Amino acid sequence: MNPVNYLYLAALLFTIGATGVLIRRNAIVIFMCVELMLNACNLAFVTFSRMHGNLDGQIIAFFTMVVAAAEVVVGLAIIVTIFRSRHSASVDDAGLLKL
Amino acid sequence: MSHVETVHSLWTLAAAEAPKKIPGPHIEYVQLSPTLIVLGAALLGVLAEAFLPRGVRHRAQLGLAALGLAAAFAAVVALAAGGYASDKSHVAAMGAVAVDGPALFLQGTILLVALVAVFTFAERRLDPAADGRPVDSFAAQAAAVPGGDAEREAVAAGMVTTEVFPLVLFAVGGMLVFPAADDLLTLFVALEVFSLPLYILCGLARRQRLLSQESAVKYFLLGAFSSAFLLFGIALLYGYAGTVTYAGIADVVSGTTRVMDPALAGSTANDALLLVGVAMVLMGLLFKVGAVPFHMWTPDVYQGAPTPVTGFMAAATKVAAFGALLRLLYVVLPGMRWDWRPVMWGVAIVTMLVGAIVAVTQTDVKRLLAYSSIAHAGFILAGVIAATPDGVSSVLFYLAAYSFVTLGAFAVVTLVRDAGGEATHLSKWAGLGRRSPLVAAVFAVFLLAFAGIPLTSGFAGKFAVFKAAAQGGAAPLVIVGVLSSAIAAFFYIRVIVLMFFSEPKADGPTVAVPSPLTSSAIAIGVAVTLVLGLAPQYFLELAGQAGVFVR
Amino acid sequence: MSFPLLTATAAVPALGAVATAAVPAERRAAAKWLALAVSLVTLVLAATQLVRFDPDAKGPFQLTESHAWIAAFGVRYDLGVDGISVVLIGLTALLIPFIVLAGWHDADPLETHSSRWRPTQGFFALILMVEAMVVIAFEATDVFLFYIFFEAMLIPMYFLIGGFGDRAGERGEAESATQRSYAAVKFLLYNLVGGLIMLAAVIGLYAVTADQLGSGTFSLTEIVQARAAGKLDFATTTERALFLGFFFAFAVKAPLWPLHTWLPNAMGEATAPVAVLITAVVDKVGTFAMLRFCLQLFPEASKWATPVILVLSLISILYGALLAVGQRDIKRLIAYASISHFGFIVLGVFAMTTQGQSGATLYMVNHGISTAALMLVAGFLISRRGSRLIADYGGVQKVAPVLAGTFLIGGLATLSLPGLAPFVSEFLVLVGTFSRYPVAGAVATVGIVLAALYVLVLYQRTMTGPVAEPVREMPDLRARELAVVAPLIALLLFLGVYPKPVTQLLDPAVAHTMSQVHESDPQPAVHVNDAHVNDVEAAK
Amino acid sequence: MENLIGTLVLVPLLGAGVLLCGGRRLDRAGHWIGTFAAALSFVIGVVLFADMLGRSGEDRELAATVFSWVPVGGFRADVGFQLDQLSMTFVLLITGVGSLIHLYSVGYMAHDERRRRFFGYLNLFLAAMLLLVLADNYLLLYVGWEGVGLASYLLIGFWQHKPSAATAAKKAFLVNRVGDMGLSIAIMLMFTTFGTFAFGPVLENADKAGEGRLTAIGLLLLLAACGKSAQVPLQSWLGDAMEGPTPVSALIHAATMVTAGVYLITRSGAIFDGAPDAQTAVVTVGAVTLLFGAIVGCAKDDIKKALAGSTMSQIGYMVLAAGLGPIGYPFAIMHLVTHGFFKAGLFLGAGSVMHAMNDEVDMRRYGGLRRYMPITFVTFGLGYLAIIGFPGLSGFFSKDKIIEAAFAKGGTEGWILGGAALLGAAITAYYMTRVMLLTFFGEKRWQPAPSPEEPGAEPAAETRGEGRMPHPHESPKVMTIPMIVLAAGSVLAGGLFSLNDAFLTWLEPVTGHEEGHSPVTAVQVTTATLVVLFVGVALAWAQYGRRPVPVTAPPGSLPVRIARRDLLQDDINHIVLVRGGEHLTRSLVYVDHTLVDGVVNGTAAAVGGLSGRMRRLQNGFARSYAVSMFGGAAVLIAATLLMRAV
Repeated sequence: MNPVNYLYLAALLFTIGATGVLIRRNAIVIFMCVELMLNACNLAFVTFSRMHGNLDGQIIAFFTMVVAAAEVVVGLAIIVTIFRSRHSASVDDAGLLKL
Repeated sequence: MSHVETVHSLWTLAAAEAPKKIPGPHIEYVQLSPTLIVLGAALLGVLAEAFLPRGVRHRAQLGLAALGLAAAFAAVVALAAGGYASDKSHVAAMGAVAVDGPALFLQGTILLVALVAVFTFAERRLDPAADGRPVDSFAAQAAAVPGGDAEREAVAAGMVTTEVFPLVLFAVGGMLVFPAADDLLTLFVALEVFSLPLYILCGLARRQRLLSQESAVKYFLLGAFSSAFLLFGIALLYGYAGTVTYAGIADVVSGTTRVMDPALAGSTANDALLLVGVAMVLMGLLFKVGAVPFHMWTPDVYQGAPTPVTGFMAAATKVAAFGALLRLLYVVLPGMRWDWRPVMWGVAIVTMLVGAIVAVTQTDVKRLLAYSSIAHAGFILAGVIAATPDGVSSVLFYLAAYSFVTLGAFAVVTLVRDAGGEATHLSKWAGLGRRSPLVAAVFAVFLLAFAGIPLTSGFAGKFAVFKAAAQGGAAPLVIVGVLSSAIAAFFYIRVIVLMFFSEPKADGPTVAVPSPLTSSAIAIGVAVTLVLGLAPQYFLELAGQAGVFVR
Repeated sequence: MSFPLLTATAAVPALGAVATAAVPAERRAAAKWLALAVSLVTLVLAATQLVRFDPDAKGPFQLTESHAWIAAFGVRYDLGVDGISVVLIGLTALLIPFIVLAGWHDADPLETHSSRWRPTQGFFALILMVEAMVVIAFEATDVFLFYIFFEAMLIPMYFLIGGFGDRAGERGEAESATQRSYAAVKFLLYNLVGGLIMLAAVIGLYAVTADQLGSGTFSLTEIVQARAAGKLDFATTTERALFLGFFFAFAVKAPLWPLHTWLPNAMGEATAPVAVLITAVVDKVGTFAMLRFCLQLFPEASKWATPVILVLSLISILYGALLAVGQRDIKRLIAYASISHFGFIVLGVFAMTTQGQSGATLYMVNHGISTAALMLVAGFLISRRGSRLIADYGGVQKVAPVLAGTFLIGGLATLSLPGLAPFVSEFLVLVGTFSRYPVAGAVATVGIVLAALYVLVLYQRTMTGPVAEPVREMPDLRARELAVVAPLIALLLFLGVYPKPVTQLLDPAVAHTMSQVHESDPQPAVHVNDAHVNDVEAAK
Repeated sequence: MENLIGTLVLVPLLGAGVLLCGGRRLDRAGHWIGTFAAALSFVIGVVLFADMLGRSGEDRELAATVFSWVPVGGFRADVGFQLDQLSMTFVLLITGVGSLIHLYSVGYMAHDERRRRFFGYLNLFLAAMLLLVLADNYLLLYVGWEGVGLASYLLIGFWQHKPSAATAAKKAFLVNRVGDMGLSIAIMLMFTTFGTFAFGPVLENADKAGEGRLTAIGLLLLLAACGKSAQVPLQSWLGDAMEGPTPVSALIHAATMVTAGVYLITRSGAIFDGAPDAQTAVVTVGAVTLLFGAIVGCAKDDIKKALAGSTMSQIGYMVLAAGLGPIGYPFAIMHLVTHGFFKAGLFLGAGSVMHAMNDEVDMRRYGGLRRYMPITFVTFGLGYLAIIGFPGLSGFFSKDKIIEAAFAKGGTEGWILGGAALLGAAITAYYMTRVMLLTFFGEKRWQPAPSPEEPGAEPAAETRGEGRMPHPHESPKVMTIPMIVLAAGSVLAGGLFSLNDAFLTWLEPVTGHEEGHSPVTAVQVTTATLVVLFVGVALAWAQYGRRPVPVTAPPGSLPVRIARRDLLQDDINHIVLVRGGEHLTRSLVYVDHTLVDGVVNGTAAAVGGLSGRMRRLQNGFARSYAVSMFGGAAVLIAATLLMRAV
């Protein structure tokens, strides 16, 4: 089966993720959408490495996972703090800073 | 069918004989020493957090951070003196990190900026002491709910978030690698390494914690969003070139080597992968430098974050991000200059104009400075676009000059306080010049430097980049540049008018008397501003020598 | 290495400014005396320049100093004076002491000010700072060096305008403060925009020189020589664009119609000494720079633009005069009069004749002195009554004859009455213009009628007629004030009767400029075989 | 001798300097210092005159270049003097009459606390006027030209507390400036034509210049002359100038300054000779003005204004003569001198009358004064006879010659001019007789003195009680002596000058002379003149001598009213210039504020508004920021692809 299709899938996932970021209110969900985008990238990397026949892409995918994990740590921490002080995880409620 | 065969052959190869021993990576520790020192110091800082008694932590952390940064700077100087800036410059750590003029220059700048910034982090005299203990501008316990019992207890217990020092060190570590990164993976990792600590730092303000946390959330979400784009761009470039090393991609772009795999011949032929990838990577970097239309986080985050952090971010992040941008455009993509230059033209123009215009109606000092930083990003981009060695050196000089002005300006902002902490609303600055002429005068100097008035570093830098742009054939950019400088001048002047020509308000803010830490930070800012304004020759030469990238 | 006279002339006031600013708050008087002393020392140095300057020496510039400064930008610290600049430096150094003396009490702090606010020290320090920058601008033979100080001098001027005003009479402190800062901001933005556009042109100049000479340079002499040698040659459009960039900045500074509206506000709101500083000293840099830089760097473009510029300056002359007639505010009236006079100066510069350019330069000097005299007396008048409105005065000559007399003489100088200095220069400008552009010369002559109109109307409304109630108790000029005005008037008379000392300094420089522009005076229609005309031809 | 010429100007100049800068301490002696300076310069003048007579006709001209004034390139203006017969005539007239009037003023201004300054101004005037007539180039002449303008401004407005005086002074200066504009342009034109504007080279080479340029220069000079000499159309200031103290009117606005225009034209004869059209313009102006002034003179009840009108008209005669070229120059100058005598005398007489009548100026309130102030009556009467050209008195000789010359112009032009001149003579006789009758004859029509709050009162009046009936008395000696001398002059001068054409031969080297071919003989002209003279006198007698004169002027017919309003000159000026000017300036002020300034403020406002609108985008919602980023990325990608596509 033509690996190019995996690329299309990756692009699709990425777009879904981006759209999610744009339309969802809940910070957690938005964050998950970002994760989805990162994983789309991973898929793309793996696919390309398969096409190129070198392993760089796969290595990068691992790096990406680690980074994503680190991001989760920081991100959740921040989101939780603001949830505790505001009792809501909706990013639209955080609108003090504007203009 | 071709790809099937390759796949097959790959597997069969794997099956045929046992895999050879993979040679251990060869790392030039000396040449990476600046980064390593800083990260080492950061780790020590973490340990110190764990083991030292609370009482001594602050002093210890400060010492550790300052020491680490100073040592790293010494290492940079040593490397530069050792010729790594010029003839001996090369790519270290198996093609991951470049050690060359621009890298060392920027690393030196970042380290100095960080050093000065750390002083402002450690300032403990501005806020009124909470039951007897001096406090800095960071939350006693970030996790505690603002105004909740936990917070009160934390304050009573005299907790202080000394973790900020290790965090800064980590961030600096990332920033040191960012402009030196010589493959896209390193670029991405470095980006995250310096972004994540910053996200946290933004949320640590002692006063107005809601704003602070909000800024952290916004910064984090948008940052993650942009880094996702960056990563996808990297993926596409990898797909296009089959490698992520700058040199490798550059060769493919310029067509000196061809991708072996015929399966990708099609995608190589139409450069969609390349172009989309480049665009996305550029977007990731432009987000960090705060270029329009990826700038919208800047004002909110600058305003919400603790002012010392804002100063540090505004100065250091820009330096690092522009460094990376330069390397990417000059090392990876010189071959496709005719594709990215027009695009960057557009970005530069809108950045200059939007930054200047929106700043006109700002009412908060920190937001004002945020927008001015956007406008300045535009000016620097003009230099980047020149695509000449002059362009590189002018950008380097501008970054050095600009970062110290910014640092100084935000340091001054920390001094003007009233009951609610820092009094950042402009209306409260009215008549400051009457009440405390010195502080007002110093701030005026910084504003004039921002405005690019001659005899300040701002003018030298602006002249350098515009000159490079003009010689690089971007005369229209220069025109737009001077026009937006004119608009920008208007709001800098407004602040000066406010400070000197309007009567002070009865309930106006007081100007806190800082400890030597902040004072020295401000003093350094002023000194650098004036020296680079009056006698920039030496530093221009330095930047000029540092203007050559290694490949 | 001889004594760096030019640097010293600028350095003394600069250091003096720092010292003055450093005087502690309560030692106010000391600051004043210090500033006065410094300005006098500067005057001595400027006089030394005039003495050591040799009118008939070879080469465009004298007393030159040259040091490397910012090699990366091709910028050098090059100083040098020709006849024109040495005279203007003399004017500057001459006026500053009077300005200081006239502003003696203008910056005494009000009770409302906190003790840390030290307006007096600031006021005099800023004046000296402006002097230093103006002097450097006159001396600079490096375009970039000139530009830097041309721009930088805006900042101290800005604080002088916005920070110090007349004692607010009926208008109330708050109102006048708003007006002041509006004027200051307007002044700064106008000139800053001009300066930034010039910056673009300066950069362009560098790009061109770097492109054609290998290494970019800003040295006036180098560029001129390179052009003469044909090594450097601008494309027509480039030269015109650069010329416009430069000229715009100078036209704002000069100020030329329609870029003039900042001047009335600035001069109206600032105290009289500062107003004099603006119009008599700082603005001269603009007209001087047209002569020094526009014409010498871009001769062809200058010729190309001449028609338009002539028209603009004619408009300035008539427009400024007519608006002066229509003013109700003494200082604004004088400001518009200055606009009219600057029209004459620009006209003379671009008439491209010896008489025109010598006249224009001489005009800069004379206008400086005459406006100083008129404006300072007006300032004394205003400080007595606390109002700038003409309608608030009347019959002053009855109660303060000396004040009225000096005011009248200043006014007569402003309408360029023969026997007073401005007449000579104005007539030279007119003749110079007329001999090349008769129509323009004739139209400009209408200006002298209008000048008479606004001056005499002003004098009649303020000084003559029945004594107005508010001025009934008005004291006459005090010793300090007389000490300011008397020398200026004496100078006006002297230069009106015997301008030769100045003109003979100017002549060679003007001749040099003319040769730069490749222009020569038009010859008379009839060849007069007359003895002294012949020996004049021989002299040429 | 040459050096003396300089001192001639210097003496009164120093006098002025001393008096004006001297301060109060000089108040007590000031007037004598001033008079002394004037007298001294007169003496110097006489010495020079004697010296000049000592030399033969051709080498009588003296020249002295003092120093080089404005040397710039080809432009060479010197401070140099030239004393020839023409200048000499003026020097004597100016210093002589000047000294007398100084003397007179000692008495006239006795009660004014600012007398010192008055004499300072008078000296300043003398210096400027002498500079004007002694200059050897047009630019220096211009200096004197404006100098006398300044002096006249200061003296007309001497009583500055009177708004009317201040206004009149301003008006005089402004109208003169219009003329000066002509002079300065003329000088520029000379410079471009000859490369110099010294009398010598310009006049010698005038013929080379071509008629076009000469005509232009001539007309410009005429404009200048019109301004200074109050000729139509720039005559309007002279009437108002009577606001000044009477000695000023006598010296400046009758005897000397106002004749400067005639001097200018005569001096520039060579130029006019080459430009017939310009000459036609000159004679026309002269003819029109002589009638204009005369008519105005008939209608005025204010004695000084009536005399001002006559001055205007007499100068009209001179200009007319000067316009005739060499035929007329000598007679123009001759009439100028004689007029200097009798008109000065008349004004001083008028001053003496006002002095006696509480500064009343309305002739309708005089009457029967001959018994109360005999000296004034006699001197005034002699002046009267002189001006109407009574046979044997000076006016007769000079005016008669001019009329002859006018006819001698030849052709219809000659007839017209001659006719105008004759008519003028008739009207002159009429209004002067009127003045005589109203002032010295008939019954007393005295009124109480003007009340103090009327600003028109001269300070002299303050010293005498207001509201009392005037008690006329003869003026003190310092005032009468000058009057007597001038009267003598006005009787004898003409005769002396005409003795075997002494004056003609005296001036000939400068002005040249040619006999006109008159269509009518001198005898005919003389008889005609005498006829019209008696007609004029008779008319006046019929109107004012026979029946009593109403104290308040009757409304009068339309032409009379128009004449009273100076033939509407001021109204025309007001409507055309003043109104128009006011509207122009007002609209310009508006334009400056709204348009020129508005553009700038507008752009500022526009930027502000734009900023405000763009600020709204920063709405605080993280997701909208993300949208902008996403959109930005899309644009970026699209742009990059597009760049490659094109």
